[in-house]
Amino acid sequence: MTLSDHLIILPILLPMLAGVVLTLIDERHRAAKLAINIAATVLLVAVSAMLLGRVGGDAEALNVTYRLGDWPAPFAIVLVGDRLAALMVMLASVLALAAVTFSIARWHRAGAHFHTLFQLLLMGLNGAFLTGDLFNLFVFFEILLAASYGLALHGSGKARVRAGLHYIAFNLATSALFLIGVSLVYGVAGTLNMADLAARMASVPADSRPLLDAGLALLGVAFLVKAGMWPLSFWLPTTYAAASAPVAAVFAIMSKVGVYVLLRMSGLLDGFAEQFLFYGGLATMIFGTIGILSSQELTRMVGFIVLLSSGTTMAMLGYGDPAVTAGAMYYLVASTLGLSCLFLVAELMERGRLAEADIFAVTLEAFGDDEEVEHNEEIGVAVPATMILLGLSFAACGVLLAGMPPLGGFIGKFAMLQGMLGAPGGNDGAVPAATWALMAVLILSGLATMIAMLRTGINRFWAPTDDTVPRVRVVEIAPIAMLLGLSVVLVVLAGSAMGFMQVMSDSIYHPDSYVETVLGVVSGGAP
Amino acid sequence: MRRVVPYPLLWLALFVMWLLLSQSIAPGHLLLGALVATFGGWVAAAVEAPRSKIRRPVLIARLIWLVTLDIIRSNLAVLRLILGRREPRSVYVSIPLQLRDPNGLAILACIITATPGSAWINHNARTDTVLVHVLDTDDGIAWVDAIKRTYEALLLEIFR
Amino acid sequence: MSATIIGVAILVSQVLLGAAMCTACWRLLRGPRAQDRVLALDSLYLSGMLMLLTFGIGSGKTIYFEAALIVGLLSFVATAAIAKFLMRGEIIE
Amino acid sequence: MLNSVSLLISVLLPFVGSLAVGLLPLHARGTAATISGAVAAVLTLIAVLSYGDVAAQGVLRYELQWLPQLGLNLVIRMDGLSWLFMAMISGIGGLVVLYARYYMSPKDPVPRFFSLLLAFMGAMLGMVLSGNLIQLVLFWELTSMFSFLLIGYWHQNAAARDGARMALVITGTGGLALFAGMLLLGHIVGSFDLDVVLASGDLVRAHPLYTPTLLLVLLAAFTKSAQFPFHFWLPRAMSAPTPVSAYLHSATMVKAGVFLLALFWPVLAGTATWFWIVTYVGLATMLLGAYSAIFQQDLKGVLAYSTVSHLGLITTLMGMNTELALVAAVFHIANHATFKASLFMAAGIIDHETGTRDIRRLGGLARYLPVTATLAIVASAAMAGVPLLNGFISKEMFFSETALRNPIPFVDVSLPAGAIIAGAFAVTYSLRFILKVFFGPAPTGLDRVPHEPPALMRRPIEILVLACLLVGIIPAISIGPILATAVSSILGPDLPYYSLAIWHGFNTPLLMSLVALVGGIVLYLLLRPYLARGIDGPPFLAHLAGPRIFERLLILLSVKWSKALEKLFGTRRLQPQLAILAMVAIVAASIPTFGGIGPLRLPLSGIDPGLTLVWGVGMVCAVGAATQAKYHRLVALMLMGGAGLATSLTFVWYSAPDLALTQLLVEVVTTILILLGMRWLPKRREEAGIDPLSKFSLRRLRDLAIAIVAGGGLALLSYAIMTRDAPDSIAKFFLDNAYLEGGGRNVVNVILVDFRGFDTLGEITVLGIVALTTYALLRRFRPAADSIPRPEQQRIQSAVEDQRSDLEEGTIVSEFLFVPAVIMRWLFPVIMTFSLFLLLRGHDQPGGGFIAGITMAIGFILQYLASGTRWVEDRLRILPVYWIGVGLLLALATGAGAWVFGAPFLTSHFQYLDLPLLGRVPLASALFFDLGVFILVVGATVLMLVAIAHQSLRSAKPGRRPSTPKAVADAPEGVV
Amino acid sequence: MNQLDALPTWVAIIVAVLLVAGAAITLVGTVGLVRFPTFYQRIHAPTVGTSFGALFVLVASMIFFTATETRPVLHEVLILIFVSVTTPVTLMLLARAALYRDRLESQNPTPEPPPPISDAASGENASSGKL
Amino acid sequence: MELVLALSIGTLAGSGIWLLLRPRSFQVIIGLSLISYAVNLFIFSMGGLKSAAAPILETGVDVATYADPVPQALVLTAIVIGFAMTALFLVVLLAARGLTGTDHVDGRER
Ligand code: NA
Ligand code: NA
Repeated sequence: MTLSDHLIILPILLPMLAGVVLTLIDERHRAAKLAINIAATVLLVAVSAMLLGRVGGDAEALNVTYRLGDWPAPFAIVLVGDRLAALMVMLASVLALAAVTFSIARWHRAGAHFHTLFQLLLMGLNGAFLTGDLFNLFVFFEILLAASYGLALHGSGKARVRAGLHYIAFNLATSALFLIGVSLVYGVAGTLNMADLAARMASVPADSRPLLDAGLALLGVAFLVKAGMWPLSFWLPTTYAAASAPVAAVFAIMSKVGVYVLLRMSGLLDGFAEQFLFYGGLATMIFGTIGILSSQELTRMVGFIVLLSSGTTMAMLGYGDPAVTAGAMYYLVASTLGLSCLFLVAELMERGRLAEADIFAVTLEAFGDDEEVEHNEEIGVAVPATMILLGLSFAACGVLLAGMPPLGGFIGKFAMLQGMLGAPGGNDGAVPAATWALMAVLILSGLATMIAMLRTGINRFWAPTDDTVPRVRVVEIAPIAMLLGLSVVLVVLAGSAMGFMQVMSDSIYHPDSYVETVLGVVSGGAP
Repeated sequence: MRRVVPYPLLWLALFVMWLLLSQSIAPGHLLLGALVATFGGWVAAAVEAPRSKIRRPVLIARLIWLVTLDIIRSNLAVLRLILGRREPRSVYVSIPLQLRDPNGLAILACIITATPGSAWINHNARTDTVLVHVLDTDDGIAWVDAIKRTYEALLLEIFR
Repeated sequence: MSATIIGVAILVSQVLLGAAMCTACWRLLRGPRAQDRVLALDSLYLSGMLMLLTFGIGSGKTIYFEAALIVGLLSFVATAAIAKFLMRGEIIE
Repeated sequence: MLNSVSLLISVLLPFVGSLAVGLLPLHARGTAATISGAVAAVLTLIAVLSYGDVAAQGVLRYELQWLPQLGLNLVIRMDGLSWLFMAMISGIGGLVVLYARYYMSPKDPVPRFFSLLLAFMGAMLGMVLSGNLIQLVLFWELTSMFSFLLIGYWHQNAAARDGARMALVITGTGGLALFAGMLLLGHIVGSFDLDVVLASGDLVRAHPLYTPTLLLVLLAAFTKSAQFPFHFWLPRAMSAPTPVSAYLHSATMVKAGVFLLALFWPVLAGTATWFWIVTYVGLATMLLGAYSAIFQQDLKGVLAYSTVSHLGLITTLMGMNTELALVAAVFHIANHATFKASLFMAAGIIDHETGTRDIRRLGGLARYLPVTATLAIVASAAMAGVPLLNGFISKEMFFSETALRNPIPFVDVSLPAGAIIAGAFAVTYSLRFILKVFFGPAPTGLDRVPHEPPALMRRPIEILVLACLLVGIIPAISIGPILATAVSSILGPDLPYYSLAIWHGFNTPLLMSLVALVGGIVLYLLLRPYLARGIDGPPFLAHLAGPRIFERLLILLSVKWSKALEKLFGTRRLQPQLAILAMVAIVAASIPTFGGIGPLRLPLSGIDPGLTLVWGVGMVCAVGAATQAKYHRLVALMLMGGAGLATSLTFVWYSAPDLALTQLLVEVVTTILILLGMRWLPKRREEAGIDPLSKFSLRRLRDLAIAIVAGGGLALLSYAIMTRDAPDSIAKFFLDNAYLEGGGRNVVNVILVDFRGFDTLGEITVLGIVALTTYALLRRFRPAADSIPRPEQQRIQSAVEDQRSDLEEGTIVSEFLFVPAVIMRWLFPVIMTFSLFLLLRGHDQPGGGFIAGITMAIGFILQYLASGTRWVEDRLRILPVYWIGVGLLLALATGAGAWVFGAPFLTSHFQYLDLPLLGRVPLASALFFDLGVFILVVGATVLMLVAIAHQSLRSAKPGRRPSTPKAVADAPEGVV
Repeated sequence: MNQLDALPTWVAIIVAVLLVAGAAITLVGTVGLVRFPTFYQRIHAPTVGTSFGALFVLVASMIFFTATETRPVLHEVLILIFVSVTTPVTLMLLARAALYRDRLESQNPTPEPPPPISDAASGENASSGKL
Repeated sequence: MELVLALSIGTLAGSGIWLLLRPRSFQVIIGLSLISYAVNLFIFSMGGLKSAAAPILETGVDVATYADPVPQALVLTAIVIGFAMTALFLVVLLAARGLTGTDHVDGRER
């Protein structure tokens, strides 16, 4: 086997190795640790790009499998790389690169073992995306959760610890559900391999089917918790709001892990939880919108946008329709980039702000139309370049996340809406009321996001305050620029990006080739 | 030799323990057992397990015999007490000791406590006395005398 | 014949040990003081260990031995720690 | 080809210019203005040069592939209508740039202003030149955004911020409506290409989705063009710099709405719905705007409301469903742009020269600014519809359209009446504007004496007023062909007959004009006393102030209601969240099992009395722990131990020795962990005075129900699985291959280190992560105030030691631990030996790295227990973090070692080694893996326990201030 | 249990008797835990189990496996040793802690005042008072 | 025996869930531990109950007689992860208790 045969496992092993090596380096050698973290992340981006290149070929969707321990599937653990997995791995690595670059300025010094936990979080994320085994998925979930617990608490402090307690308690309870679900699946179907499960579904005896479905339902609940579905997601905004900026920037993809698994399962097991996804996703969107509007704290608002983004994707996946899913996945990628970026921008904005300013700002707004006694100075204020950069970044994130043109949120929403409407000029009786409702919510949630972002942006950038201009370093702006640049690339190359998503969605809902690749070849790690 | 095997008796005990655990006297296990026992000695040295000079190892056998007899006796007594109607006549006794060796004291404590009917409560190093709770006796003084005569004397002989 | 004898003996001893565990559990619940409960927990572990041994005999395999050994060697760590906690309010000073 | 390039340049150039200007230094005023002017000039030139082609070919197109799968390509498309708009945008744009060059203060960082202006120009051009519906939406929203930025240009002023936000919220909302509308339109037609859509009018109007589509498009148009009831944002937008007001809020952006109506007129107009909504919204706007304009005290306020009114006029015309009305509408768009832009600029000059825009403070300016005054008076006359000016002609056309007889009586009356009244109002406010500002007494209390502005600043006004005159006097020559081209792109080549003459004879429209003129003058005279009182805002409608209602509504919706809703549908407390999780899980598992879970057979194996008794104990312990955990933590902990013991025994009973070992060991370590933690928890004593009834509160009942249902459900599920035939599972493979292929007899261990070694690798990673997290978090640990002092017991014992002369500090504890410590030290090597034994036999017998590791860790902890942290760490140099690293590295390296043999990760190798003396010794690579597990587990467990134990040391340190937030652990990583 | 039938009956009987005796003794020990009125009396109960109870069961196990596996199986000795060494540790610590707690809270149900808090053995009041 | 085991699982889970829904962090940690016992037994029960059939291979024994090793391996992983998470939760609750001064799970007394 050549190294390229091992390509698919590298996104897991590389961060693990980095994490381990980082453990062995004493905390005092901060620079060395930072260098290793960055180098490993850059390498990971390269590896992910190679993987994406390998499975993203123009022709049929390619699947790559890797049989750990050289044992035949479905008995031992198999890693499966298809477009979906490779895309998610790529997205995770990109966010990681942005976050780690951002942390250079200050955050990596805020607590012990940041770098180790960071790399191991990536290991968990990539493992969750790549594994083809349900129990192994549990293990990787736990890795990413464990690392996320550590990272959520990075920097310590009252708010973080209090949020962390809820986050951990809730997710521990969820892990129990996951375990119950997995074991029920094993107890009824006798397998842990996802592809094998898909293949065995038909042969499960009818009187055992309810038990299997109960197991899958419990698994579904666990995934919905990860994905942040209402009413299982109240912990999410609080946790994300409390997390340090680079951590939150990576966390932007955590809820998408849940979405990823839901999509994977609904592709493999026909109709897995689709009704729930639709209505739950809709409820999540509404709740996310409400939260976005009601948030006073910027980071908390971003937390609710995470919910909105994830709810939107879930509701779309509820259609189980390749066209809608393609749009939803485009939207997922774009909005995740935007969320990650916004977490970074938010931290820079909050720097040097006076405490209580948020509360004051909202009070001001509530009586905004009453204060007219103000000397109107008709000379533009020379805003420092830092604030302009921040302001532009903030605006770009807002535009992206509100789904306003011309950034990716708009394209994504357009694709989803068009997918929902079905074939142009088609039969209109086919568009059900629920779809109209979803379309309305989709558009109105964008409006609410715009209003809330507008409120925040005006308060932070335009209203005269005593706040000092934050000291921002280039390494903090660079990742923001990178993420925004990628979103722009995603818009410019919307055609090819959407083409990728469409092929991907088609193959998700026609999992035969996935199942065959996993179960078909008897031995060897090569495809 | 002392640095490699700081506690010979411990080495032996660990070696035997290894063989008992592995239920084998194959050469491989003998070798492994020796290695592990040696390692165990170092570990004990690291935590400063108290060293004692054992003068008369033969007396250990006698001690074991005495303990066994005592345990049988007191077991029967306590069983009877539990199953009977009689309320136990419990006393605290304070035993003045000449024994100072930590290992000797530890052994005495184990013997007294492991024997049903008596429990070691506290050792006072300044007055060299031990507080013991006796479950059922009509003569605490005699009980103390018995302990001092048999076990303490024997242990003093062993660890002088 | 031997099988029957052993089987009955194991059954009887397991019931007796089970009863012993129930008795210890009664004290564990009843207390009244923490020290009484620790004592009960210690007895509970001991009865459980003996139960393991009877089970090992019943199965005719020695693979359950280590579990008993672990109870014998290590379960005291927990009870000793609780005892120290009662005395000192913390277990590692 | 040339057209393609020029089309592309038309859209790209402003953006490029914007970027270039934006990067200029803040004081580069001249350069910025020059570049901007050049851009506008080039664009105007392109417009002029393209006119021939547009007039000849009708439509010029340039298409760029973008998102072809979804029918979204970039199509730059120019027809007569968009040509007209492009000419206005670039032409007036150039004039505004020139004007702004002088208007903006020298201290202003003006390149940013020009940059935004150019970007807006680009967005506007992109919008009018869109050949794709979605692209149209895209640029439409961009115009809103740049408008927002321009209104808020002086964002240090609260009015600017509020005005900007209001404008963006309203026009942005409209943009979303447009998005939805365009989606529907595209869906109906089957294409987003504008040319295709424009050709499908009949299809669209017959479609069931026509009405929603229409409503959405109208919402967009009305918000953008400030139609009632969305009109109020426009006056508020006047806090923008005056060049912006002239450009965006009179000439161009606000025309986007009516542009949209004109653009889709062939597709959407012609129905009754269209007529009723568009006409009457326009009429209402026209009346409301004109009425309000009369009573404004701010110069720009008058102009803004007048703009609203004129936009209403245009809308009304669009709504009438007649081709002539459409012609009039398009004509009035151009006319209004000319005179209103010039008026705004004049108002800006007045503001600039006098320092105020308050009509109450102004007067007699004709003496100081004669030229400007003349220009403004001419433009105002055009606004009022005075003959020989462009406003007159289009207003005549409007009057003639409203005067057409209509079979519906209401329409027949309301349209002409509305038109006349609005016309009269226009006369009134124009008259007031002229008389109050330029005539009458000189202004008082000004900071400076006003004088004429620089000639170049006045030049744009002059040009525009000249245009008003040209169009007003020789319409057929000046505007005729352009109007024809524009209108024919909407109506097709067969245009209705219309005449662009000044004199049509004495007809109804002229009569109406006269009535309006006289009425206006009379009204002005009547209102003079009222107006003299200087009250700002119109009578009767003041309390219906749009902005106020809007703000209140927005706050209500976006702050108050959303807060209430978040409280209602969300929670920040943990217990409800967990309860919801449990309930959702119950529901999720119930739905598929609602119809039954198949047969529940009678027990397969009979009741085993021993284990049954054990579980009697276990269940009692579990319930006991549940009831005791609040007030009797130690009891709960012990009861939990009882339940754990029952669990371990079950594992033994049903053939899982490894599980039993693990469970027992984990139990011990968990107990120690929790004991370590309990030192830091607050004292809790059962409150005596508690009301026993509160114990049965509704919430407790609910929780009890959840617990019972969930527990019962889990029991049922497990019972159902246990009592049915096992499926054909993957287990057989493992049993078949563990020894032959995996080299181990203990199948569970072979699964752990080989078949599913990847799980184990992950599992130990979790353990390592948790240990490191624990350590990291505890380095910042800050105990609560009430747990900083040493525990009560220690304090009392210390006090006794103090009191009694025969006791020294620490005597009690050293006596307490004396004998136990001796035994515990001897047990250390014993436990080590046992641990190594468990490690080495794991592959064939119960045991393995994890079990051995925990055993070893317990050995370490025992020493801490016996002798205290300091004592142990002085003697044993334990570096748990390194153990974690080394353990993981070893496991990883073992897994990757397979690569050397060309096999996938974690492929195991197994062979016998023939060693002298020892004979055949089995050697499996899995052993090294297990060794890695062992090392890690020791390190992780010790690290977690010791990190907590270290907190006592830290907080016991004298003189340490516990409230210092940056209290970092003193323990270097190596020691812990 | 087929291989058990190869076991000589007399061995089986010995094993059976030892097992039942060990279990019964352990049960009696725990009964003591319930029956004795004070903590200091109850502390003696578990040692019945650790000494006789464990001994009988372990010997039964040794005999049984030695007989069935036809080789000396002695490792049960380890359990016996460990139990007799570790149980006293817990009991000692516990008794001392109980003494402290009882003295502190004066909840000792016995009429005699308990010995002083630090050192029960020093002084006259602790010499050998009957309870 | 299946009935007894099922009841035990139910009781453990029920007690654990009850505690999980209580307000004190100590109650929650005990609850999580009990739930973890219940879940481990549940997973274990998925392989069915076979007494004295530990999957430790002996020559000449039919593999069908052994207990299912897969749930056992899963439980082992679950025990370890559960232990790790209990430790983590404990430390976090200690940190929260230290920073907020209360042991209420919400960090404030109501
Ligand atoms: Na005793
Ligand atoms: Na003293």
